[in-house]
Amino acid sequence: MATEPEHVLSVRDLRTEFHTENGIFPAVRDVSLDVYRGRQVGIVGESGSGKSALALSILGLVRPPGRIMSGQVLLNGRDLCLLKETQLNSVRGREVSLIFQDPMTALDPVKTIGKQICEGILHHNRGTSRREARRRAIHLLEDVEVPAAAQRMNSYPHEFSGGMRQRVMIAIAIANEPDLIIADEPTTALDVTTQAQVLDIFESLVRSRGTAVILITHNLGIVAEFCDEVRVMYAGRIVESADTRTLFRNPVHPYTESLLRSVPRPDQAHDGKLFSIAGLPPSLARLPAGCSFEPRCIAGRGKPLCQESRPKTTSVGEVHASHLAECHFARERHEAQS
Amino acid sequence: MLRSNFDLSLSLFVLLLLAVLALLGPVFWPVDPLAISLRETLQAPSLAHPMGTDHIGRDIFARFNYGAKISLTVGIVVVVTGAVVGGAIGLVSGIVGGLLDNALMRFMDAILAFPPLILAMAVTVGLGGGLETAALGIMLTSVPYYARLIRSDVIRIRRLPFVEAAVASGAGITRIIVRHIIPHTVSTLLVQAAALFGYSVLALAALGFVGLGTQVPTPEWGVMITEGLQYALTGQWWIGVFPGFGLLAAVAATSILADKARDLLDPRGQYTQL
Amino acid sequence: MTQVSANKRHQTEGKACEGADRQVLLSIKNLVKDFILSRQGLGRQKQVLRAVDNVSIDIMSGETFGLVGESGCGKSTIARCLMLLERPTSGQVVFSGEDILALSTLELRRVRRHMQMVFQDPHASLDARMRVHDIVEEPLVIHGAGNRNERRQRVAEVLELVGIDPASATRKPHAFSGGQAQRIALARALVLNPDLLILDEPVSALDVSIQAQVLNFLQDIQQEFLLTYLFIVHDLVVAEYFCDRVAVLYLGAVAELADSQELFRNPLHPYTVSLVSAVPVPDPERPRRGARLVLSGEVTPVGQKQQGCRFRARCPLGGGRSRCLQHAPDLREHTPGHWVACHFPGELRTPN
Amino acid sequence: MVHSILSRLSGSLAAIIGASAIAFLFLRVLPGNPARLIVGPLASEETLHAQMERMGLHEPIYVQYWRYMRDFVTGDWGFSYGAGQPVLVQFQLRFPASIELGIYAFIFAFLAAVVLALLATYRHRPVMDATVRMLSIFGMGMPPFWLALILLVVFHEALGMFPGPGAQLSRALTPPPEVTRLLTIDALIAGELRTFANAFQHLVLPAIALGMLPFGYLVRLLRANLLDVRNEPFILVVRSKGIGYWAATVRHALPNAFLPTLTASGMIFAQLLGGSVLVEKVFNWPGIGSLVVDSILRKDFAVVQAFIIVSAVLYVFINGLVDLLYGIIDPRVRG
Repeated sequence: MATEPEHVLSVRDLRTEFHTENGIFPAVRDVSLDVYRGRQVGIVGESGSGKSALALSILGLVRPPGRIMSGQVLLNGRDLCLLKETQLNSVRGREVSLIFQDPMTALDPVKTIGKQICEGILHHNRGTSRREARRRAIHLLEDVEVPAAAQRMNSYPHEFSGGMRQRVMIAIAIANEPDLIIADEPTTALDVTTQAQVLDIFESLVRSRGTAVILITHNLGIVAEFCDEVRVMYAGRIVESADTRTLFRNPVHPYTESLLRSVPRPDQAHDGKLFSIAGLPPSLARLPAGCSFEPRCIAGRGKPLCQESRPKTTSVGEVHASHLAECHFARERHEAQS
Repeated sequence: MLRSNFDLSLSLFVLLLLAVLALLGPVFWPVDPLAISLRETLQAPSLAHPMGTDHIGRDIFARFNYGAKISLTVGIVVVVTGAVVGGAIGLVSGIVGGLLDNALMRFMDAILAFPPLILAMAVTVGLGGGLETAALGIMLTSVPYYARLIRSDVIRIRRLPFVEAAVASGAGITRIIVRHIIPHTVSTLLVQAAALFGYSVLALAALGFVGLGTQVPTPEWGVMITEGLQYALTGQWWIGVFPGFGLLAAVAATSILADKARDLLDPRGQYTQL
Repeated sequence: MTQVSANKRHQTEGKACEGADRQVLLSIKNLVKDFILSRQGLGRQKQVLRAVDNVSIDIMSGETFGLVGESGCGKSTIARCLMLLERPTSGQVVFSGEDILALSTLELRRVRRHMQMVFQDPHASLDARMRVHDIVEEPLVIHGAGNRNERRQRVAEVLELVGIDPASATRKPHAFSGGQAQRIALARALVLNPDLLILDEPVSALDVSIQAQVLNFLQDIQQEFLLTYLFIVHDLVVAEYFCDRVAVLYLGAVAELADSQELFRNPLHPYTVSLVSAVPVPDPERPRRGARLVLSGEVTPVGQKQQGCRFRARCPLGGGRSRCLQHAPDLREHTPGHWVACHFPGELRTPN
Repeated sequence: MVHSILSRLSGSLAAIIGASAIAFLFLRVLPGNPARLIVGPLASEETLHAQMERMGLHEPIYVQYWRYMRDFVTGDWGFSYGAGQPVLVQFQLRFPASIELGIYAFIFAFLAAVVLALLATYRHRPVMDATVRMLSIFGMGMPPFWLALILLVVFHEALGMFPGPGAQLSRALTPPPEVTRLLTIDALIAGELRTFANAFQHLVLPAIALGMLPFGYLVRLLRANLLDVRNEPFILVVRSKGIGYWAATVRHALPNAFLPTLTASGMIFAQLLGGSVLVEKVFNWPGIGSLVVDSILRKDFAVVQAFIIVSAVLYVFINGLVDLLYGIIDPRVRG
């Protein structure tokens, strides 16, 4: 299972299930995903599509009753699923780190900002003095443009605004210059202008360091502006993957197309209706036998093929496997577009 | 799921068993708990005396059943009156607010400034001892717990969006209280009541133990343990041990019940997603 | 009972509005809301936070009026003041010609029939212990409308209208998804045939596809029942798509107010300009974000009244000019129908 | 800061005054006449009245309360006719034994609760978790005096592992010189390890009996808090930095889980105080608790009254201390 050297992350057939009293919920269903060095990959999908479970699975932080059932998570060529907890602890934070959704609850309320940044630095750099760690932490705070960084080191999270807290989160994530950062809805809780500030800072930091990013979001606008590539998730599967331009211009999977059309756009005509997807996402415990999107699909609803068999991943890209979609009609739909 | 139901049914069974012993004990075990029999002193448990006899030959099983009746009755009475009085104070305090709220809560604070058992002792000493006074003392110490909890619950619920939604659609204060606030405090009240049932039963036994609750020869569990104390070290353990098991079973069962009630009464609990 | 009340338009005073024969349904006049923050500890001075500062807005019957702004700008407080969930510090709220702040409780109940509110979090705004049927019926009971049978019929009708199977109305709200729950909340708001719906972020908690369903539905019923909407939203794209007119709030005051197309295509206030430019657009073909105008700092409510323009500390124009320092700009009509509170309107342009 | 301390102090003072007034009232509405208790049932009406006069019982109740509190503050806690000693002297004699027992009981409750709560929440182990929850329910449901009896029957009577009731120290040993008046500490100070071990042995059973209720309460609270905190995103973030489970738990989860527990420490103190009355009696421990029980039985209410007031003062004091501590530990409250 050698991976090409340019892969930072290569997820193979990863399956994560939650075994609860109410049944088994396969939150991530045999997902494969490649992230190349220095690239920004967006994962979009609605709530419950398995985005966050995928992120935690990659870090090996799924908690019971959740469990990784099968598959590989190759980070820099090493399968994280095979590592012991202690080995994982030297990978987490140094090779891959996490930026969490809600800046209100993502920082320990009773520890100072400085301590929380230094913790990761000291953990991964044995022999670093506290003074040195502190100096580096101040630098990091300056990097994320926290004003008066040195004084703010002794502040507690509740003394920061949402935007400032999210900057601290970024500082923690980049502290050990990881190869990959997983950002789970990093700006969802922020106002538009704050979101713009934070995204700008984040983007310039990761671009200048060549850090690969998995950006999980439901906001298609952020994906369009921030990411090189996009993966669309539905009911635990990646149903379409392509580079950002292709995906937005030629969405092949009916779900992607519906999603794109259901977002109001400022430059669109005002009259008329928004496109809307009928029905609700299926419960993971009771997935349909065929394509999980079939009951809501604009192309395949009611078709026996879609009702009975699960679609395979189909390549529709001109160049090797750059544009994949999991739909029985992927080829036809792609040809109809071009 | 299975295990939680097991907990539930076990504790229900235990409480039911105690209730049966308390109510029907005299029917199927018609032995006078006060009858002295000097020929049968300090006998170990046997078929004739399932829990043995004490130093003057009284049947412990009959006394145990009588003790169950006292403990359960006092527990229920104390909990119901305490919940009604405390709940009412909390409700009024939380809804009216202002000066009345302040006065009521300061009064509750003054009662709370005592360790509960000590206050129950003080009241019982002051009012002259006996079962009724002991129950009154215990009830009094439980009132502030209900009142404060219900008050804060009422204040919290008042600010919830669904209450505001009802206000916005024109609902008057009476409707808000009756239809929206009270139903949501019931679970809090029940859970607190179950917890305080345990406290009441234990406190009554404790008062009996120090000689303030029921007076000898009434077979109250706490008094029975006191009597068993001096014989425990000479080998006649059964006198004091059985009533203790009764207390433990009653209190543990209600506290499991309270936990389960809390889970079941939370409507969100059933639909918790991943 | 089953049809929209015939005397729906019964305003006594009405202002003509730019060629349309529409009348003012709701008039907010100089609305002020102060919150008192008592600080503990040394000195213990009372701090007053002015959440809504002298806001005046006329909402025309039949239109969708949007209130946009970032968190803490006072948009929700305005809604809560209108529904009297908060008592305004001063000002007037005139609904159908009556100042509702001056009404008695009984008269207020009569007026409330005609204005209803929908909240952000659908599940939180529905009583989890009540059955859906009882939730939707409650406003009818409160206002003594119809007998039991008529009420049941009406509830079924409204539930059907919002797309909830009336047969499932015996269930409790948590058996429904977020989108469905918001429809139930809408059914409760619609059951009395109101004239005005105050929608406080009704789609923010919903996923994109569900959001589209709810927005479409809101559009349908607006036409069918001649509803007026006050739509509170932080998502500018939704505001632009959905609203006829929009007011941008900044720290409790209106910064700019205009037709929605005019406001977003030709923003005059520097705050609006930067707000609009900060919105990520789902189109990678659009020129990259070099042109974005990123504001520095964050919205920080100020306790005491500061002199000059409230936006000047974050203003991309600098805000250092003497006029900005000394006088708070009034809301003035710059071009017909386009109001702006800036000393130098239009000086800052949308990039690209 | 100064302001808030002052306001807290005044609040505490008000609570103490309120509590002592309630205690005084209850003990004075008592049907029996305290003067009659002193002069005895056979004394004449005249003697009785003279005694009442001497005790100030003809005065209005608030004057009596004022006088009692004034005497109390100046160190005159009344006279125990049962023991033939001033109440204050008795308290001074018996207080250290109670405090020592209370400290050990608390240490037992706290350590056991922390360890078991950590075990119960480590990984996903339903059996361990259920066991701990059962222990907690039993801890809270057991009458302390009954547990004391069971412990004596099993560990003293049957197994002979620990000494029986009636003493703090074997008679063969001489007590160490008094410094802190806490036996184990004084033994350590004097360097007498054998005395320490013996005194400690005497403490084990009563400390467990007394600590069981607070233990049950604490472990339940800690377990629930740990589960709550563990679900907080910040723990995930800490783990994502590479910090291991135990380091994350000890450094981040525990301090946060302790915060709500701190508020309950007033309750725990109350349990220790109430429990000591019951447990000391069983072990015949020479502390305040057993004195109070004996005084109740002798209707020697001067002692009971003093005990109640001292309890209330201590309780209020502890609660105030906890408030202060909370402000120091939780930066959000500091404001």
